[in-house]
Amino acid sequence: MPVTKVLIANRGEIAVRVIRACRDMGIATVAVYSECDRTARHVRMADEAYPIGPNPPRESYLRIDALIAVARASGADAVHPGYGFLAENEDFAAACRDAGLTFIGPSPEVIEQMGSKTAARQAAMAAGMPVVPGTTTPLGADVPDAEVRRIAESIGYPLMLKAVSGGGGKGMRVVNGPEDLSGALRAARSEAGSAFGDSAVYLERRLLRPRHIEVQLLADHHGTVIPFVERECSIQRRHQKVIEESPSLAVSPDLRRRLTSAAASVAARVGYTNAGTIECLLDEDGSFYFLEMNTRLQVEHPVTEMVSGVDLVQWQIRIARGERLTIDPEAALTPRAHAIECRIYAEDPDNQFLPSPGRILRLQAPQGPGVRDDSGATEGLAVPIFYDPMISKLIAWADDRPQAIARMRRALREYEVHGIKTTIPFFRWALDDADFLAGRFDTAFIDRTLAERGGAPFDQPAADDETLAAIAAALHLALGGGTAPAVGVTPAVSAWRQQARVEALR
Amino acid sequence: MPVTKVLIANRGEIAVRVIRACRDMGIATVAVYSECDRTARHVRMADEAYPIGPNPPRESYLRIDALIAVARASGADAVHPGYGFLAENEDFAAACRDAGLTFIGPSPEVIEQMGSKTAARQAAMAAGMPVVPGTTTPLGADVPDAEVRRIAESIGYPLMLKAVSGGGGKGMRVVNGPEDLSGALRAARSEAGSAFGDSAVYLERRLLRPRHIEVQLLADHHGTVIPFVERECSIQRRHQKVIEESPSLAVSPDLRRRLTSAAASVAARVGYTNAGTIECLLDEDGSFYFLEMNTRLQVEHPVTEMVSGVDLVQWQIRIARGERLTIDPEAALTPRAHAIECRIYAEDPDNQFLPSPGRILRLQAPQGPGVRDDSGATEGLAVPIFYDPMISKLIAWADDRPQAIARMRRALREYEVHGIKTTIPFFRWALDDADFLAGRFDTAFIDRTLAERGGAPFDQPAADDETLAAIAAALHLALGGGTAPAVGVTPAVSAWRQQARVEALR
Amino acid sequence: MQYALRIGGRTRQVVLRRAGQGWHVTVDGSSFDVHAAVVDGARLSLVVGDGAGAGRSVPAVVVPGREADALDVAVNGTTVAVQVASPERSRRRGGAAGDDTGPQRITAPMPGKVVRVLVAPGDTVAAKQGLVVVEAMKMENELRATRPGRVTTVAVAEGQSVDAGAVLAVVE
Amino acid sequence: MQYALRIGGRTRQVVLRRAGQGWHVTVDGSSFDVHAAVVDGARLSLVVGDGAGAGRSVPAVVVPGREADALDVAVNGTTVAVQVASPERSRRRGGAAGDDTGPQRITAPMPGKVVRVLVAPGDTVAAKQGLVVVEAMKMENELRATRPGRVTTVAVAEGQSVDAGAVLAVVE
Repeated sequence: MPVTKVLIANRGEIAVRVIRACRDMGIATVAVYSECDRTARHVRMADEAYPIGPNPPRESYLRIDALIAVARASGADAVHPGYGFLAENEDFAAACRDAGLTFIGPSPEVIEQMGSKTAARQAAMAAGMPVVPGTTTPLGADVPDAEVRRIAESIGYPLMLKAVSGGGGKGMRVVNGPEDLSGALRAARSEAGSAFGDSAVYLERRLLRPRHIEVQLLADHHGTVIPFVERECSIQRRHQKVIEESPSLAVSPDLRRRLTSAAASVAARVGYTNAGTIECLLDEDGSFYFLEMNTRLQVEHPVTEMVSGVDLVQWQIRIARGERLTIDPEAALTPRAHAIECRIYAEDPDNQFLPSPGRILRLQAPQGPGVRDDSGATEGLAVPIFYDPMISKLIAWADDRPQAIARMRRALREYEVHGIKTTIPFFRWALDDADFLAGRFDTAFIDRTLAERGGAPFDQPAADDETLAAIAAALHLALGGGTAPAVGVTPAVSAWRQQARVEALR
Repeated sequence: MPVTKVLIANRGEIAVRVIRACRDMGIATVAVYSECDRTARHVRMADEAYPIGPNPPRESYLRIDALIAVARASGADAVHPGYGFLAENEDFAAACRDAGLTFIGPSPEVIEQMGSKTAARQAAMAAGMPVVPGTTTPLGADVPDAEVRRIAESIGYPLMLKAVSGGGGKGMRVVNGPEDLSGALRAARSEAGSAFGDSAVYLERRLLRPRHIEVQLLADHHGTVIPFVERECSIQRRHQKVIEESPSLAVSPDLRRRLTSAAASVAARVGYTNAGTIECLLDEDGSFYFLEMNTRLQVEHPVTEMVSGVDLVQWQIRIARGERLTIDPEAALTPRAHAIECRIYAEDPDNQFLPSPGRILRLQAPQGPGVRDDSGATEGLAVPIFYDPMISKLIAWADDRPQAIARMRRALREYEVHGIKTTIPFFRWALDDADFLAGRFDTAFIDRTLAERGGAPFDQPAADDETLAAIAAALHLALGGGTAPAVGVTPAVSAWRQQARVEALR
Repeated sequence: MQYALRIGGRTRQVVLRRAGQGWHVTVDGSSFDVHAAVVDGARLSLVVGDGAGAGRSVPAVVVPGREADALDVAVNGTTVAVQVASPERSRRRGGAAGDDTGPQRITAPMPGKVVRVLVAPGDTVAAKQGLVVVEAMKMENELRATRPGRVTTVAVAEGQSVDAGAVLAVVE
Repeated sequence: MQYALRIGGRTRQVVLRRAGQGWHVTVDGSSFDVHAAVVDGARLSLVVGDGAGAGRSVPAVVVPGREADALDVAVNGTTVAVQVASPERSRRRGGAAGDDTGPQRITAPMPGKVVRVLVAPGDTVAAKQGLVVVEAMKMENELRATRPGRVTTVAVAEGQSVDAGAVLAVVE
C-alpha cells in the first residue's frame, strides 16, 4: 500500500516525531491544527497545514470527518494517528480504510478487540498469558453502584477501577475500600466518557507492590512478530508514566525470554500488525500479568529506539507499506546499553503535579552525546490548556544504568524552560533518590514519596540559591530588565505585542 | 592520577563537549575566557570561570602562564586542552606536568616527537607503515628558496608544502609547479610562524586523487592500544575537513584490518597514551600512506562515538586517571551502522568559504532520533573574528549510509542559523550531489566543485523561493517588523541595547 | 542602587555598588563581588568571586512572574520567586490561600473549566472532601477541603472558565 | 499596503490586502492567498493556499540584513537578500565593487587585520596577483586582483583593522 504523503492526525511532540520519520524517508507530510495551534511547531515543520476546528479536542483533533476531508483535500494517501486522540479509535481506522487511506497502525478489528480491556483480557488468557484477577465483562453506565459494590467485594479490596476504553491513565482510580467506591466510580466514568466517549468500566485486583513492565512489539503483514527488550515504566503519577527506562533492573534474561514470548503470542493470536505494546504488571515474586495492549505507538518508544538502534516510526510506515520485518529477533532482545526517559510536563510537581500552562519565555534543550530531546515546544509559544501538558521527552543513553542516570542529570541541568512550571525539579530529585538509584520502586513510588514528603517541595531553593537569586534579580533590574511582561524586555513580549497588532488588523 | 576538577584550556564547542563529559562523570569544570568570550556558552556552563586576557589567542588561549595560574587559583587538578590552541604544544603539556596537574593527553615527549611532521614520518617508517615520499628533515626559515626549489625538483611536482608543526590545514599549500613555489613558501611559513611559532616546513609528493582516511586510537598507560573503525575525511576545503563519515565506502574489511593494525603499531612504537589519530592518504590503487599523527582529540571524534557507542572524551579522562581500557577490540572495529558529520562554519560558501563572523540573531538546532548537535553557539551571541569560525558539528546516525545522509538532509533543513552566513547551503548541495552519493570523491572534491561551478552559488534561491521571500518580507513589514537592528524587534536587539547600557554604566 | 526583594516570605535588602569592572553586592549585610554580563533580555551571566570575572559561574534566567512586580529567577537548577517589594504591594498581599487558620479559600491551581460543583453554600464538609472539579489539559482535578468546615461561598458555576488563582469556594 | 522589494537585481511590487482571515497578495501581478501568523519578532508562519490557513506551510525567518533597509529572508532552506526599495536607497547603491568594467575596488570580505600589503600605488599587477593579506579567524586570506591593471590606491596599512566591505585597494 502506498505511503507517499502522510496526514498526521495529531499535534505536539508526536506530530513532530512523525514528521521527522517521514522526512528521513522522503515522504511528504500534512499537519492539522486547532485554532490555538496555528503557530505550533508541527504546523511550521510540515509541508502542508490544514485547520480542523476550535480548540476543544472534540471540535478538532477528534473530528474524524474533518480529518478525512483534509486527507482528501491534501491528496494524502496515508494517516498516522500518533498516540492519544484517535490513535486507538477503530472508527477512525475504519474511516481511513473506507476512504482508501493507509492507516499506519493495526486493523480496526484488532483495535476494537484490544480496545475493550475486557476482550483484551480474554485474548491474553486464550494465548496463555496470565491476567490479573478481575471482571471479565464491562460494567456500563447503567450498572448500579450497588451491583458494582457486590462485584468489588467478590474480587476483594484493594482494587483498580478502570475504563474499558481507557489509556494514558485516564478513567482510572484506586479503590482501597468500599467507602471510596462511589466517588471513584463517578470520577472514572465521567473521565472515561469525556475522554473516550464510553463510560464503561471494569474492576481488577490491585497487586500490592507491582512494577509496570511493558513489551514493545512490531508485527508485519506476513506473520512476523518481533518483541523488544522490556521497558520499565513503574514511575507514575496519577497512573501516568513520567520516567521510563530499558532494560528493567527487575527482569532477568530468563524472565525477559518468557515475558517477551508471552507478549508476542498474544499479538500473534489476535493477528496484530504494526507497532503495539503489551503492558504487564510484574509482582514481587516474579510472576507477570497481562494488563492491556496499546494498539499504537507509545509515548516512551524512544527508550526502545535507543537500546535497539531501530527507528520504530519508520518501521510503522514500512509495515504499513507491506514490507517484511528484517530485524534480527535476537538483536531486538539484546539491550544495547541503557536508556532512560523523563517526560517534561508543564505541571507543577509541588502542587500535586497539576497542569501549569502558560507561555514558554525561554527554552533551551540539552544537547551532546547520548542525549535526545523529542520536543513539540518552541520558545515564545504558549502551552495550551486543552491538551496533554507534556512538552517534551528527554532521553539519555549510556553504557549502563548509573551512567545513563548521570547523563540524564547533566541533561536536566542543561534544560532551560522558563515561564511555566515543569516536572524537571521532580526528576532532579528522583534521580538522586536512593530507592530509585537502587531500583527499589513500584508503581506507587511517587504517591508514597508525595505522602512521605508531606508537602516538602521538590523545587526547594537552598539559602545559597536564594541569595544568588536575590543578586541576579537586583542586577537584572539594575541593568534595565523589568518585571512586567507588558513593558519588559523579553523577546516573547515583542511577539505578544505583534500578535496583538495582528489581531487588531484582522 | 586524580581528575576531580578539570581546567578546560579551550573555548567554543569543544569546551562545551568537555564540560559535558566531565559533568557526566561528576567532575567539576573550570572555564577560561578572553574578553569577547565573557558570555560564551562554555563560560556559562562551567562551574567556574576565569578571564585570561584580550581577544588575540596569543594574549589569552595560548598563554601557558595564565592557564597554569588559573589552574592553581581554582584548585583544578587536571587540564583538558581540547583541540587547536595548545592541544599539541609539548611545552604546555610539560608545564602542566611540572605544576603537578594531570594533562589529559599524551606525554610532552610524544607530543614533541609526533608534532614534528618529519620525526613522525620517521616513526611511522620504523613501525613499518608506508609514508608519502618527501623530505625527511625540516626546512627552517633560513633555508633559501633556491635550496627548497632544488629539493622540490628531486621529489617532483605536484607536491604539498606543509608546516612541520602544522595541523588543521594551516601552513599548508599545494604547489603545482616551480612558479608557485615562492609564493606558497612565503604564505606557509608566515601562517605556520603565526599559528605555531615555528615557520619550518617540509615537502611531500602530492598523490593525484587521494582520499583522506584516518584511524582513531585510544591507548592506556598499560600498553593497550585500541584502534576504531576508520573515518573518511576527504571532503575538505582549504585543507580543512568539512564532512566526515564512518565507515568509509573505500575501505573493505580486509583493508580496515591492515590499516588499523598499522596505525596501532605506530602508536605502540612511540609509547602513545590517551586519544590520538593517525591520518593517512588512501591512493586509488588501495595503498595507504601515513600522513601525520594528531596527538589530541579530533574535531570529528563524534563520528566514531556514534558508530562505536564509546564516549571518547570520558575515556580520555579515564586513561589519564590510569584506568585500563576495557573496550572490546573486535567491537571497536565493527561499525555499528553509519555516521556522518557536517561542520557548521560561520563561512560563506558562496564567497570562497571566507569567514562570515557576526551576531547570531536566530538559532534553532535540529533534534530527534539519530541526530546530535555539538554546538558552542547560542542565539544572540556574536561569532568572534579571532578564532576558528566553526560554530557547531551536526552528526547524523542511521542504519546505512543512504539513510544517514537522508537524516542529515532532514537535520540541515531543521537547522535555523540566521544573522550570519554558514556552510549549511554547501552541505545541502553536497548531500544531493551524485558523486558524493556514489562515494566518488577525493580530497580535491570541493576545489574541483568550485572550479566546475564557476561561481554559481550554492545558496541559489529558485524563482519560487524569491517570490515566497518577497511575500514573507512584505508581511513581516506589514505586521510591524522593521529592517534596522537599532530599532528592530529581534530579541538580540534588546540584548545589544542592554549591553550598551552596561558599558555606559561601567 | 538598593532593592527590597521578598523571597520565601522574607524581605532581603540588596545593595549594588559598581566596583571596578564588577559590582560589590550586599545581601542583608553579607558581601559579594560579582561580575555581571547580559546575555539577552532574560539571561544574565554572573561570576561570583573577585568582581573582575574570576570565580563561580552562575548563569541566571530572569523572567516576569505571574503576579505584578514578580520575577522568577532560575539559578543553580532551581527557580526562586522574587517579589520586588514596595509599600503598595505589601498591602495587596494579605490574606493568601493556604493559611493554617481562618477561612480556606480554595483556588484554581491552573486555568481551566469547572466541570462539576460538588457542594453548596451551607454544606458541612470533611477534610479531603471534594468541592469543585476543574478540567484542564484533559485531566479532571478534584479540588478538596484541607480541613473540615462549612462552605460559606461557592464562587463558580459548572461550565465556567476560570483563571489560575481564581477563588472557587470558601470553607470556614 | 504596497512594497517595492529588490531581490536578485530585480524590483518586485508586492501588494498586500486583507481578505477574510488572511491576505490576498500579489507579487508583480501574480496572486497568492496567504494566512500569516507571527511566531516572534523574526519568525513568521505562512500558509500559502486558500487564505484561510490551509495549504503549503512556509516557515520564514526575517532578520535585518547587513545594509540599511535590507532584510535576510530565509524560506524553504535558502536565504534571500531583500532590499526594501525607496528613492534615497537607490541612489546610495551605485558603484558597487565587482563590476566587470571600470576600476576594481578590492574590499575586505570580513572584518579582520591587514597582515601584509603586497603592492604599492603605481605597481602594475597581473590577474589573480595578490594585493593585500587579511587575517581573520586565524586564517590568512590573500585578496587578489580580478583583472590586470595598475594599482591607483592602497587604502590600508599593515597592522590596521578593517571592517567587512572596507576598500583595501583600487586597481584601474
